[in-house]
Amino acid sequence: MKTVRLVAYYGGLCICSALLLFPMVYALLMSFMDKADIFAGRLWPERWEWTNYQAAFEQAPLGSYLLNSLFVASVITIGRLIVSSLAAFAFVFLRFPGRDAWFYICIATMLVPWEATVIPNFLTVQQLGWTNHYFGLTIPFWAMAFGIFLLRQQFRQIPYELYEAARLSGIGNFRFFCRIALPLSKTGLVTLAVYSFLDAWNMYLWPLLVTSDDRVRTVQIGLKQLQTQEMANSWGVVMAAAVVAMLPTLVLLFVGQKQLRKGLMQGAIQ
Amino acid sequence: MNDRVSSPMPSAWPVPTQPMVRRTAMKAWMEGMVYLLPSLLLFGVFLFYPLARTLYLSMFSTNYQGAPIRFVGWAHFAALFQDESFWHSVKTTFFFAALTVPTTVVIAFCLALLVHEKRKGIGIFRTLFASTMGMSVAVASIIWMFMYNPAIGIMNRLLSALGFPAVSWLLDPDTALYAVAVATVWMNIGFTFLLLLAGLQNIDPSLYESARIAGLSYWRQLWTVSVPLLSPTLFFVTTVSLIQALQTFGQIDFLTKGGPVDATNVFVYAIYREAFVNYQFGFASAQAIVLFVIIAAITFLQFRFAERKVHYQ
Amino acid sequence: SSVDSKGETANRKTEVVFWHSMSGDLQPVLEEIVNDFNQTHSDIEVKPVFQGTYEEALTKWNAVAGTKEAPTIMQTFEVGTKHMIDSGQIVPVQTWIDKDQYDVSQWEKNIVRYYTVNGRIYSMPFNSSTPVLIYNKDAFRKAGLDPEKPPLTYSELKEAAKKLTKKSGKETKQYGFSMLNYGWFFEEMIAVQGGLYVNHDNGRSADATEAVFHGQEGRRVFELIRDMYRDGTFYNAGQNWDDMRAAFQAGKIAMYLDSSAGLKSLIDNSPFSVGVSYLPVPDGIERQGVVIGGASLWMMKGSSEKEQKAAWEFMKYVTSPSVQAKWHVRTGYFAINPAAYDEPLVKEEWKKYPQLKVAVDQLHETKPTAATQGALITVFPESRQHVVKAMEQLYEGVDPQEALDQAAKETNRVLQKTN
Amino acid sequence: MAFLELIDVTKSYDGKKQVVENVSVAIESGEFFVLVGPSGCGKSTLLRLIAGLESLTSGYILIDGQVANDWPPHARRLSLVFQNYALYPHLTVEQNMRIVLQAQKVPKEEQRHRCLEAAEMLGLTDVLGRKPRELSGGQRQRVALGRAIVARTPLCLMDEPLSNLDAKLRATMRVELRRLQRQLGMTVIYVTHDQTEAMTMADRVMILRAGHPQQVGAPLDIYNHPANTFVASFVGTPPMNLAEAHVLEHSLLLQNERPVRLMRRPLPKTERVTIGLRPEHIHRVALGDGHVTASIVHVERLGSETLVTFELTKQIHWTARWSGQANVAVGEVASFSFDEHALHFFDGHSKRIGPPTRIEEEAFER
Amino acid sequence: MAFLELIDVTKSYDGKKQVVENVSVAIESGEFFVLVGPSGCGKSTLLRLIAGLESLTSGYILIDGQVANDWPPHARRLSLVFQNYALYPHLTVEQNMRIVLQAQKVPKEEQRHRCLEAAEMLGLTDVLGRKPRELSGGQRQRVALGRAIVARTPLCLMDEPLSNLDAKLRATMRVELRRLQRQLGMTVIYVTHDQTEAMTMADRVMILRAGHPQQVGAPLDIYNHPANTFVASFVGTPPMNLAEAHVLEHSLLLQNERPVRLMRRPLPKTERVTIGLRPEHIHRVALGDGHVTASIVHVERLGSETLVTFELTKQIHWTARWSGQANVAVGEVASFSFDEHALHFFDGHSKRIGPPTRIEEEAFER
Ligand SMILES: Nc1ncnc2c1ncn2[C@@H]1O[C@H](COP(=O)(O)OP(=O)(O)OP(=O)(O)O)[C@@H](O)[C@H]1O
Ligand SMILES: Nc1ncnc2c1ncn2[C@@H]1O[C@H](COP(=O)(O)OP(=O)(O)OP(=O)(O)O)[C@@H](O)[C@H]1O
Ligand SMILES: [Mg+2]
Ligand SMILES: [Mg+2]
Repeated sequence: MKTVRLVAYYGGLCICSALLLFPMVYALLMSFMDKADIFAGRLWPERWEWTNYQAAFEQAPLGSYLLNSLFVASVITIGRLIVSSLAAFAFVFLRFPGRDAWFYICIATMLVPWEATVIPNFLTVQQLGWTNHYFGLTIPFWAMAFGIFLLRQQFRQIPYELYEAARLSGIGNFRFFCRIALPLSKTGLVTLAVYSFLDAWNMYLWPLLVTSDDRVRTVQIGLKQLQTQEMANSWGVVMAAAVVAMLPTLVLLFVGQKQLRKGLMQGAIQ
Repeated sequence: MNDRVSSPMPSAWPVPTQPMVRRTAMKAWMEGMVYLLPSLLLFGVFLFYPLARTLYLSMFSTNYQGAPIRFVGWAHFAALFQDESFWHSVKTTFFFAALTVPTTVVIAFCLALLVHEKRKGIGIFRTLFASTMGMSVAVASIIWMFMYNPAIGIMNRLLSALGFPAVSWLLDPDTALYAVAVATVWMNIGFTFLLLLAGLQNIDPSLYESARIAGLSYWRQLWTVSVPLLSPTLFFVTTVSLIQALQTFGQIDFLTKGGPVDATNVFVYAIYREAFVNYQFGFASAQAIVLFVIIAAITFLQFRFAERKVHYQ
Repeated sequence: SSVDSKGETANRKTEVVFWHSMSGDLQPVLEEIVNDFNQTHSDIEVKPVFQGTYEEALTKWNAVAGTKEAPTIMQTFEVGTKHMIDSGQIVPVQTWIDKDQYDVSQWEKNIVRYYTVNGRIYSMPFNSSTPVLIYNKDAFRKAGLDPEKPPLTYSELKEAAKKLTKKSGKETKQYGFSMLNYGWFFEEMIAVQGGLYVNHDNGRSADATEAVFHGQEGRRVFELIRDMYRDGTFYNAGQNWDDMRAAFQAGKIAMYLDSSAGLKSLIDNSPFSVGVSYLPVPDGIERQGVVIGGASLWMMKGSSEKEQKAAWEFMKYVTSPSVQAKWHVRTGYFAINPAAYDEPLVKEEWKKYPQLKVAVDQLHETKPTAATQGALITVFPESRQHVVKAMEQLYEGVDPQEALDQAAKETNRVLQKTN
Repeated sequence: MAFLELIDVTKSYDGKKQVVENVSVAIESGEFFVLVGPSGCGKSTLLRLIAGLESLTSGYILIDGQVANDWPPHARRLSLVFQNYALYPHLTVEQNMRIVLQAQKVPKEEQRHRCLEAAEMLGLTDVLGRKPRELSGGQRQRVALGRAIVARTPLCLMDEPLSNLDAKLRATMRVELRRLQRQLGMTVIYVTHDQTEAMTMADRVMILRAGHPQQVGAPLDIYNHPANTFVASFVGTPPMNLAEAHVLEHSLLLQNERPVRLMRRPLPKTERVTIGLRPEHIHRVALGDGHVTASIVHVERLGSETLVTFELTKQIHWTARWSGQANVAVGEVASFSFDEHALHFFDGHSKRIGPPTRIEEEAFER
Repeated sequence: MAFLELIDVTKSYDGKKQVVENVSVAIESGEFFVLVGPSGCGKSTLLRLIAGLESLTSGYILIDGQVANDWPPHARRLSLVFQNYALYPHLTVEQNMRIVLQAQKVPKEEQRHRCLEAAEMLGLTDVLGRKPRELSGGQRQRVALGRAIVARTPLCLMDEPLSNLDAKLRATMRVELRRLQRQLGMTVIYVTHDQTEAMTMADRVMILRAGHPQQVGAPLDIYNHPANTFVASFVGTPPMNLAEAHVLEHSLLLQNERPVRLMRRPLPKTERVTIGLRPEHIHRVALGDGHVTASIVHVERLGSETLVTFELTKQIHWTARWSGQANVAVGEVASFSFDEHALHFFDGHSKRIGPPTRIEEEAFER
């Protein structure tokens, strides 16, 4: 009875995982198929081919795109951590007039549909001369309402007495921020980092708009570059690129998932 | 009390005066602002300014470069409210949200319940269940597009293997929105799952133990312990998912382009098409403003009414 | 800024930034041509930059046109022609043709005609294609049809489709015919009958003010689709090119309309022999030919004289027979310079793929009328959306004329809004 | 037949360290049994084993004479009052109590009735409609108790139920808890690390140390006859004074340094012992008289009594406890006499020497 | 000149309810001053006002004779030991102490020196490299103290520093804290709600109730001469027995019900008073003798002493406290005699009647 239930339980888990993972595995399998296999609608490649990957890397500079994505996503992540943690710190530890009002203003920015702001933002970035530059790819994303919200919750976990103790001993706000608040909020910071990284990694429209130089472009553009409209697509190649584009994020997720969950547990919600 | 209270109060002592209080308040304000400055500056430049500009543009007709050329006041809005396709897209958007949000939350919640308890090897399943959040909209859409392919996609292959007639998933106005919804639910499950799992793990285990001793059945525990105590998380998750659902764009662009017969022409996609394909920036701006107001109103209402039912510890 | 490389090579080489939307298999070919050009022109450096789809590229161009961010050469799809002209940010290619006294007669007339407005050539045709009927020869054979005699009229098409449609139980294993829900095919199907899309000679003699595609020519097309769909011989392939091709290659459809550009890889990747034929016409209507589709290259006003000259050099290079031969063979797009078809490379290719020649023939046989010159309106993309919607409505059982009228009405509305 | 019987109960979480080891005890129906010991000694673990929240590593748990090792928690018909009360924060006081009854499918009318009764008993009638966060600590504690009462389970386990309350409230609740237990005839197993609670509430006490039971018995028995030095110093505040001593003919030599002359020959034959003396058995006598003369190093005046610490040797500070407000000052030298009959002796393994501790099972006053 | 002086200090968080009202007191250098009172009475608030963590609503705080109302916390040169210690959990013990000095820009060498010194003093030398979570409660407590010590601030505020420790450790730390304070000559303001701490540690105690000071004085003075019934029942465990009484010629009538015959004429002239008597002033006498005869309703045997509760009237239960293990049982009827000289009288406003409480400022033993 007990073993039956256990088998059923793990069986259920496996089925759920299989259903959820299927699209990814499907993409992975397709990336190893040749055209004939794909058009025959096969599930399993008849012959495993690396040629799609080869083709993908030949047609688009996926290598440097990957590096750019890595760099851009990292810089956005770091920027977000800094900007959000500063704001969250003020919202939690500093008392000043209008604090809560500012907080709600920040939170309200979550409601702005991003597509509505693309063109004015593009013009702004252009005026700043940040097109084709990492500045334009990263800086506009540094402030993030969700990040502020998350870190605010995280900072609220820190006993306020720690802050008071610091004030009594003459430890300044900034020192407290660097030496105490940040180290104590590692989970929150990691959570935000993982979330931001995934978010930044997946940007497409914005990098396409603000860059016209392969040297700063990101991998999602590469993905688009491998698709055509009027001509027949090489699906295997596209899938290979898709796999290349999703692999780093999946790896990051697998590594950071536990931290992420912990962080979300401590903050984010209550 | 009868201790030495008696020392006379020298009149020369500084009495805390209003200006002084104000000065300390001012200093505190300045310091707070220094910390907020980066955020506010960036929000100002990249969110509020464009929003204001959108509002401004919504009252103009524009040329193809998006520059305002003629002030039309509220004319765009008036036209909008008479535009059938606008109402259609509003309806579609809400229907889409109604399709995806509850489904995502329910499925993610079930998954979270499945792996909530610590057991051997459970960590792997937790990771697997969360993995869809690592997928970009672009990648996910490409994969689903292929799966939905009526001729060679796996969906129809499966159907025909099971002896069902083929379905033209994304091509039939009756099924397209559902098909996109399925893909969307899949994409969103990961993050929602993770949030809910975190919320579940935050519940004091002694409450479950107490329930076990009292002999509450699994379902009763679910309804009397898990759900109410998870309600803050559930509330947060639904709010965020709803906002996200109302702003759906990427998967529509990839999978259906708003078709067939506008069956998937959700709001943001309609705006996008208006602005970037048809170059009707003024009109598109008006729509964007309406969207912003709708989202803000819904969020407000949700906080106002739904949050009351939420139990915070 | 560090990655902005305009200045760096300015003193030695003239840099020509070239925005394009050639993705997938097209990109390597384009880059090869550009490379060859750069090798042979030591004083010019053409830099090809992918800018996403035509729409995305145009969106961005709209925002930067007239600034130093703008490219020198910009590739835009055919329906963007009027938009580009009206923008005032471009230099007609004619200017350089005149300056250089270049002989344009060597260019394919039927292609150049599309981009000629008020007697001036505005942009240089680059990747041009037309629709053709593609069919599965094996299926023809199996259905008892002659694979060398594809249907040329609507009734022949219907007939053949009926024979080609194979059902097993309720499910249809193979459909007779299909056509993408895409405005371009509809436009072509009208043009081949000599019908106009908009008034004022398709907007060529004056700015179009009204849509006329809902006349009898349009109705015939819609009725054809409606009838065949009703018969169960028509397959709804949606808006996605690849879905349709996949269906054809998987044997799901026996005949369909496709761009001539995709031919070669289609032939290569189909597990059966592929036939290519002209667009069918309604019975008793004289075939007028096809409108050119694809995209052309535009020269920017904001660029310096030197850059423009360099861009012109590049354009000339691209149109040379040998380059065009390569372009045609590698991509399936037409050669703008018909001399290319005499190159041995093409000759050889045609021997291998006789189907390629069919598209070229269809183009050559096209009669130069306003109908085949193609419509010229700014709101083309939006109008196409309405046509697509009308096509989709057909499958919902909406009356063809009603659907067309609706699309025309919507098109008129946007036409008026912009005038 | 005992109501609850533990036989060689052993628990290890990690398969290595045994958190509870070979605990055997029989608990009678209606008994108030207290488990006491320092933090981390395994008290909570033992309770959770009885409740069925953890599984045994080895041994048996018998309920009503039946082996209950594999029974699920609710089949054991017991209730558990958690240290943090484990109240459902989203339910009112009444709902918190009712939920137990709902699970047992008690009819609605009966539910209401039992809740009102329990609320009456606990003085919660006015707050039945409130949520836990609107209650004071004492009230929450009583709600937790209320849940146990309405369930009418014969056995109630309590894990440090008073430790979150302040000293005053704790004193009141001690009495109240005990009164209720008697009134309802419940069997209670009560965990605490506060020995005052153990002393005043228990019918019997078990003292645990690192998973091992040290002594089981009535509180006063344990106080008077501690089985070893651990128990001796754990029970009683201030703790029993201890010192290593050589037993000589008519005297003791503390730490090879300080001789203490005795009136009668001390009990043990062993030469090296640890002696123990409770603070209340040390009195002040005229200077020069008594057993020892020493200088006073610390005085605590509590009003009702005075704790005087004096230095026997550099290492050995003993404390005496005198009623009232003694007139002594730090630094003063005074003479102290010991109640010789109250001396405790422990051997080299800290085991009590002398007549074996009788475990008289006193009749429980009910 | 007092080291720290509060003059009419008043605080209201919401502008309506005054959490601290008109508190005036002068604290001398080197004094160990204890603030005691029930939960929520404003003790912490007062401490935070002194520390500068909250701003005054009205009144003055003088440090060294200077008005410090607007001084930022760190300018007041004091340290605060929090109830939960407020140790930085990610820093080692040493870093926890050093961070204070780093903020004050003390040279590295000196930092190290002071830390070692403080660690030595507190017995923390071995754990300097550990993180707070690897420490026991008592060690954490000492680290918190260490932070105050290395800062060398003349004034140290402590907010219930011992309340998270268990009873045993609390007793030890009481002594240790006081010893250190003397050794370093610190001025300490110490908040607690535990009256044992107040009694044993304080040079002077202030008893607060709902923001109002009730009495200030040496602990024993307060024990012996409580200014009102609140203080009387707050100080001492078990608390002073109280009862409303009519004062008659040679007797008292408790609650119009129970006459108590007295040997000598009671002090007050008022007719209606509240009388008070501490448990240790009630003794058992032969049945029929003594002041009252009553039945025993509850007995708590703590080993060293026995608390006996008897019923004077239905409402009035008094408790007596006897040394040793008295042989009494619940339900027994016994006679009790009162120490008449120890009777306290309070008027209708609960104010003490009798000789005004002398506030002798005892010389501090240092
Ligand atoms: N779930 C667990 N997994 C592993 N070890 C545990 C677990 N629960 C408790 N322990 C360990 O078992 C030992 C006994 O723990 P237990 O909680 O029973 O002590 P306790 O006597 O209740 O202490 P306290 O008075 O502090 O509550 C401790 O060393 C503890 O670390
Ligand atoms: N920040 C605050 N805002 C509003 N009211 C407060 C605040 N802090 C404390 N209070 C209120 O002031 C009163 C006194 O609180 P305080 O913390 O000083 O009490 P306390 O004597 O320290 O109690 P305890 O012994 O429980 O620590 C309480 O009624 C409390 O609710
Ligand atoms: Mg425990
Ligand atoms: Mg407090």
